[in-house]
Amino acid sequence: MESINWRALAPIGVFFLLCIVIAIFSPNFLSVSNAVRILNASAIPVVLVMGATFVILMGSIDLSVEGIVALCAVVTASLVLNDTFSANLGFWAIPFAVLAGGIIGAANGATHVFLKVPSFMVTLGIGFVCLGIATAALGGFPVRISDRGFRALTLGRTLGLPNGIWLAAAAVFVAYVIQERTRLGRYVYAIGTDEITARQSGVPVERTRILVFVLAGFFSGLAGVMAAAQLGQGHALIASGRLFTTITAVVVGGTALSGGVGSVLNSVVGVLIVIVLTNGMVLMGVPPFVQQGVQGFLIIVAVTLALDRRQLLVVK
Amino acid sequence: MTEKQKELLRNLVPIFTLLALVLGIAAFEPGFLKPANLVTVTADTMTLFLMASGATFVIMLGSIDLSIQAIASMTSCILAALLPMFGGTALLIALAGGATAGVLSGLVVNYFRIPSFVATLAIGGIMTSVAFWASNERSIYISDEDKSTWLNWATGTSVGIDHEVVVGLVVLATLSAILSLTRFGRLVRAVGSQERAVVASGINVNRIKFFAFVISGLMAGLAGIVMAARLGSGSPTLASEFLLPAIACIIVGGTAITGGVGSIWKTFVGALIIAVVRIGMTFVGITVLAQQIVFGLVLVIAVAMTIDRTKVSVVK
Amino acid sequence: MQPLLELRKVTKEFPGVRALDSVDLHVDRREVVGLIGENGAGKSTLVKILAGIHRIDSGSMLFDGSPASFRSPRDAFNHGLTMVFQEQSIIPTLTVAENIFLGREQEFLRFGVIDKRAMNAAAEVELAKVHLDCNPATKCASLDFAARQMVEIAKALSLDGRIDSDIVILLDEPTSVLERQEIDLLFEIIKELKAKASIIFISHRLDEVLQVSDRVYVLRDGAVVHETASTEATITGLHEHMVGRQLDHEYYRENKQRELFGESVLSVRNLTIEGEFRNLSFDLAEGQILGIAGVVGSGRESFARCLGGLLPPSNGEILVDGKPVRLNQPHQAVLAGFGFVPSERKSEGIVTGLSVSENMTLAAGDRFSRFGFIKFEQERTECQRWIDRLRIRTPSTKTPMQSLSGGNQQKVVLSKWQIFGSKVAVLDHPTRGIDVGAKEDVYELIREMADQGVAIILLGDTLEEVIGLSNSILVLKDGEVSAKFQAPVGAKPDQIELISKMV
Amino acid sequence: MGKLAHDSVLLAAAAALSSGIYTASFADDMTLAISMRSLSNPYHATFARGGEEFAKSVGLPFEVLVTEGNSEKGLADIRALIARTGGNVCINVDPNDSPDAATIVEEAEGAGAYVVTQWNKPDDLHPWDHNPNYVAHMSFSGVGTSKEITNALIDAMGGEGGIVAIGGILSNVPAIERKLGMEQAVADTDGKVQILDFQPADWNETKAFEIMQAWLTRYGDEIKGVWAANDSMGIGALEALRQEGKAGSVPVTGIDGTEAALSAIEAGEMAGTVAWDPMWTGGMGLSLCHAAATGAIDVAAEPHEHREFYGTGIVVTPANIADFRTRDASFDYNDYWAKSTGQIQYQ
Repeated sequence: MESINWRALAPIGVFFLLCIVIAIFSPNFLSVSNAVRILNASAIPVVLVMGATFVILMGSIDLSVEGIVALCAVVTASLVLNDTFSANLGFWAIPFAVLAGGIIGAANGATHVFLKVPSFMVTLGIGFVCLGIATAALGGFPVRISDRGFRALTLGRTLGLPNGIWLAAAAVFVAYVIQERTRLGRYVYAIGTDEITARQSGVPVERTRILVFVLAGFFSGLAGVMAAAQLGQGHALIASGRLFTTITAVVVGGTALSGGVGSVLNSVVGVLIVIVLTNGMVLMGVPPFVQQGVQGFLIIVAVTLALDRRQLLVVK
Repeated sequence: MTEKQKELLRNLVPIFTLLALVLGIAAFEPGFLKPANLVTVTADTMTLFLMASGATFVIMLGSIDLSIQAIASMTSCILAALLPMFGGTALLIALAGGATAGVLSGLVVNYFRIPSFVATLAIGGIMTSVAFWASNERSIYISDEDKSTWLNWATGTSVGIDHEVVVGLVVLATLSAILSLTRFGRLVRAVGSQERAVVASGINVNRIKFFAFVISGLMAGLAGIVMAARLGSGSPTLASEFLLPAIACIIVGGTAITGGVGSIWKTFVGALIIAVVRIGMTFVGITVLAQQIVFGLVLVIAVAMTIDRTKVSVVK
Repeated sequence: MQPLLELRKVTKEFPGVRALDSVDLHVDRREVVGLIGENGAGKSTLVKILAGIHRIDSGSMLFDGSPASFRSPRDAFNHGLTMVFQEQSIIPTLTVAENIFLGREQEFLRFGVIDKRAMNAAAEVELAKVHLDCNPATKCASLDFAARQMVEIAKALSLDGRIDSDIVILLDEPTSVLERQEIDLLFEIIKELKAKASIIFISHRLDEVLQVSDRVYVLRDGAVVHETASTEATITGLHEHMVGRQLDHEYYRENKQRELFGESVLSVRNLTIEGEFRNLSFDLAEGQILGIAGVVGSGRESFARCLGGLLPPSNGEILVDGKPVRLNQPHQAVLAGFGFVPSERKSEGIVTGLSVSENMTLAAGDRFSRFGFIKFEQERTECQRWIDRLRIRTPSTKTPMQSLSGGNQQKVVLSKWQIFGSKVAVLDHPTRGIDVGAKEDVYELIREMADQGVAIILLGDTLEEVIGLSNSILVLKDGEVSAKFQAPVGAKPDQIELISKMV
Repeated sequence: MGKLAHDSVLLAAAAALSSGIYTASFADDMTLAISMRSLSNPYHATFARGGEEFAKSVGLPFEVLVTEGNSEKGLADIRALIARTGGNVCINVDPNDSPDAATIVEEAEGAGAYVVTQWNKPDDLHPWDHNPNYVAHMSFSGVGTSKEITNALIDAMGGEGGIVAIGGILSNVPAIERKLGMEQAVADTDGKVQILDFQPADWNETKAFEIMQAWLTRYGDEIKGVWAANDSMGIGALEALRQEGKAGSVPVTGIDGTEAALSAIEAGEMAGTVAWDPMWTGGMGLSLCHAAATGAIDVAAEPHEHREFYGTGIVVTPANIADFRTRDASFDYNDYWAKSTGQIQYQ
């Protein structure tokens, strides 16, 4: 058997360390109800990092997260019982919204691969397009969901935990199986590590790249559905601020932006670190105007501790 | 056609793209071509260019600087807060503030070996806190008197040319000289294309990276000062929404996001392309609901045209 | 009998170059064919055509009697042509089993999910063929270079038994990173394979080619200039066909070997890196060439990297000109007078994005700049002088580095330290993967450097090379010096003696 | 050359795309325009709609400019518009940040365009110093209305207990004023109401949601009321409460009068909001501007209270929501100051 790589567990160590520090300042932190709240707040980011991790493992980046989430939230809100359009698909809205995410992902991937444009620019541009469509479709007004049943998707509880957490857990399971047990997952590592060699070995590089963006689109679409259910509406700004949180979480979890190194499980830990950090900021009563500074400082500390930099010959 | 001519032509593609866009807009609205308007458009572009000019060095290293927006906002606050007390010295203090932020990014990247993406994101957070602190959490006005005494170099007009343009051209010339005529510039390019070989040649790569981040911080600081001068105030959110456009204009100009290939004049042209598209949309009268969509699409199309794929084997 | 693979009048042109000129070549069933030629002779173009990376302009390719044109390495593989590339094509972040079956996971899919157990079991079978004893679930990153090469070969062999037709295995420079024992093992494997496959063997090492091949083709300037049965060929004969002229002087330039040295430059005292090597001590004088011999894992690579400043020593002392120096960073090593030529030329030796002259003056930049501004004219003149002197084949000083051949790239790397004026040159496999003609130029250059008083530490590509070039030889075994040999001209130690101290 | 052909196809595609959404401008007509942060929030979307309604009523071409939160972009767009129309334009601007107003006025004066500003301007910049191009400045009393809504919150809480407060972007002027009003109202209770904590959520729903969650951990049942500096953040906090089954039991107030907030008030989940009247500010701002430009009014002759004035912010609570829904929101474009509530006061 392979020996356990302790270094790989460092992000978990950082997470617990952070929890201990916050708990010292604020004993309430360690309550069960707060744990549930943290998991609940992590649900959407976790779903988002599932897609983002695959993209980053491939050495690419997806900046269209906010655009896709917003557009899919709008699609979701428009297809269930709402105050603007006369649709009432109930839960059947979910496949449509997720599919919409997948289609935008396909647009990302196809543009990236066929026009040979760096993913950074493609996804930035497509992200703008998505936000633009979300704004234009509604003229700036939100679509509000009046379907109580649909909102149970995140508001309801199963076995004592909010459904959003279960959804996120399911997303992690699917992502993990894809990563470990499918060709797509293995090809992502191969391409992220050495694309030229992967191509020579017969890895269908173009198809894999497109599929990964589609997959990321699906996850962003699901996150859009969850955001719409959680806030009871869909509008263009619903995802603002999600992009950098997502990427930070992926990197804090120990996945290298250069590709090839990392895992979706690492990213889950990364999300927890980032969310606990925000949560802890309020719990510890850090003055608002220094919060961003403290957060920046702590992220540097967390990454310093968590990242296995011996694997990286160069740091970019 | 010889290789040399092809190379030259490839280099000129960003300029052709810019010309095509300008002519395209002029076809709808001939007034766009009035010299006064062209000068205004150029002047309006300069703050974006200044932000992007320094960051070009960092991107050529294959790294990225996400702190420039926060740095620019911070220096605007420092300038506005100190101008009444220290007069011209405030300019130097503000610039030093920008450079210090660059120093911090450089140190964090070099000594903690954290990817620049996260390091600069975190440093940006810290700079935002500094901006809040320096400005006492509000916008600070710059009096007309201070403005005309100390900031005329940035906002005045001489022989019909806005000073912003002059500042931009001076920066363009200086940074171009640094990039193409000095050893440092060459090493920036070298680190971006094959860092390990540069290390093995006994070059202190950390020093190169350090100075690249300092230049980036310094130029972001200068951009903040010019912005403050133009808007007559400093504010912790003054440069909001500038980050992604700044990076976009570096890449639209044809600099490779993977490093090693690029130049300052390309960033200059890239900034003009971004500005012409944005302002052009208003000029042509594209409805605001469609502007974001058009902007996103044009961004992708522009990059598809301008990037030089011959020097990059793998597009990520 | 019909040959398994046949090329008829194959021609391939690139802008300005005729890379292959009407090449006729055939490989019979169960035959090992050697293919040799200098870099630029057309070997790599030929390999790329077989691999389906390039298309032929005219002529034809027949596989098993029917016309074939492969679209990609994958396509070639599916038809029964598999290859081991010169550049390693192992993905370090994947496991051994995943690497072996990369791109061919189909047979292990159960409902779209990979059955890892089945895949690992199948990998065990392939690993057994190359006698590599390792867990197929290990990440390749944790394997050493030679083991990875074996995985690479196992990957190629996995075609055997998976398709109906006979197969051709193309081995492109498979031995350049292997040590003697592993090479012997590889030859054993080739013998076993011959029972069921045809093999094309490409190598710079002519002795090896003769040892394993039944027949040898010599390529020069894109054409087959010689074809012979191995039993009828000699190394010198093949060599002459390759370079197209008589070998007029001795290969290792032993006639130029110095026997008298200048002042002592380098003293190493009890140098240690934990887990790599221990208590290394020796002295080196101006103009002296010290060869370091040892198998992989003996610590000699780490020792070389240590002198290059890339691996900080944990203990001991290094003195240059009698003064102690610190080697914790490469730039410290360079300032102390060391010039390190790494074995991984493509990733550590050259900067691909820069031009020839920019690479040449990379280390000595201070001399070619004033207040940080580059003195372009002076740089160009100096570089042109070195280009002429070292016969570097390049259109100009501004040519991008990546468009040079391996041998010429290596000359540029060596000139970098000459221009800088290093006192001690640390050469880690300076002739790895470069062709015979270029090798001779490199040997010539090493002798010249010694003449100018540069002290040289040499980790040779072959034992023969180390013996031929060095004044004295240090043999490392398990991180410690197991023997020291003097190697003056006419009294060189022989390989057997050295090997007995190495293992 | 293949590359160029490829490029021209792309260009053609871009051109074809843009031609479809090109809105023709009329050669000699005066252009009416609105400039604001973005179309993606209901307040500004309604503001723009107000402007559009007025433009329709006078039959003039109308345009919307957005800053996307970026002052430089906002200015550049306004300059482009002024350049294109040769100054024959009326702009109703909600500047991205207060200092921008000075630059905008300067630009307008230089080109003979007419400007009305909303919300943000430096305290020492006055329309009467820039006759006739700087027509007026319209605003709402941030401190005053905030005080009123806070009092509504305190009433809903039963007059005592701890509140948590969610603010906008720290340095933003309305955010500062609203926070000040809230603090004054709390101070007036003589300690019966305490501010447990104040956190900025940058006008962002999701941030407010996460902050509210943390507060529930930190303060739990001590929280008797939630004050938010706008409705989006109020809704974010409300959703965090809903997650815990506390929606409706802890009163929440917002500001802006968005439909989401109004419905929440009707559902008994929010205790109040302040309805600005963006239809009015959008339409009346342009009407005033147009009147000055066409000479229907002589701005120089108008008193100061007609040049800098507050509009009416209606505090909507469960008690008056029914009336608010059925009120007559129409107004006469020529009765410029009917809804004014007095000259702007500086602290």
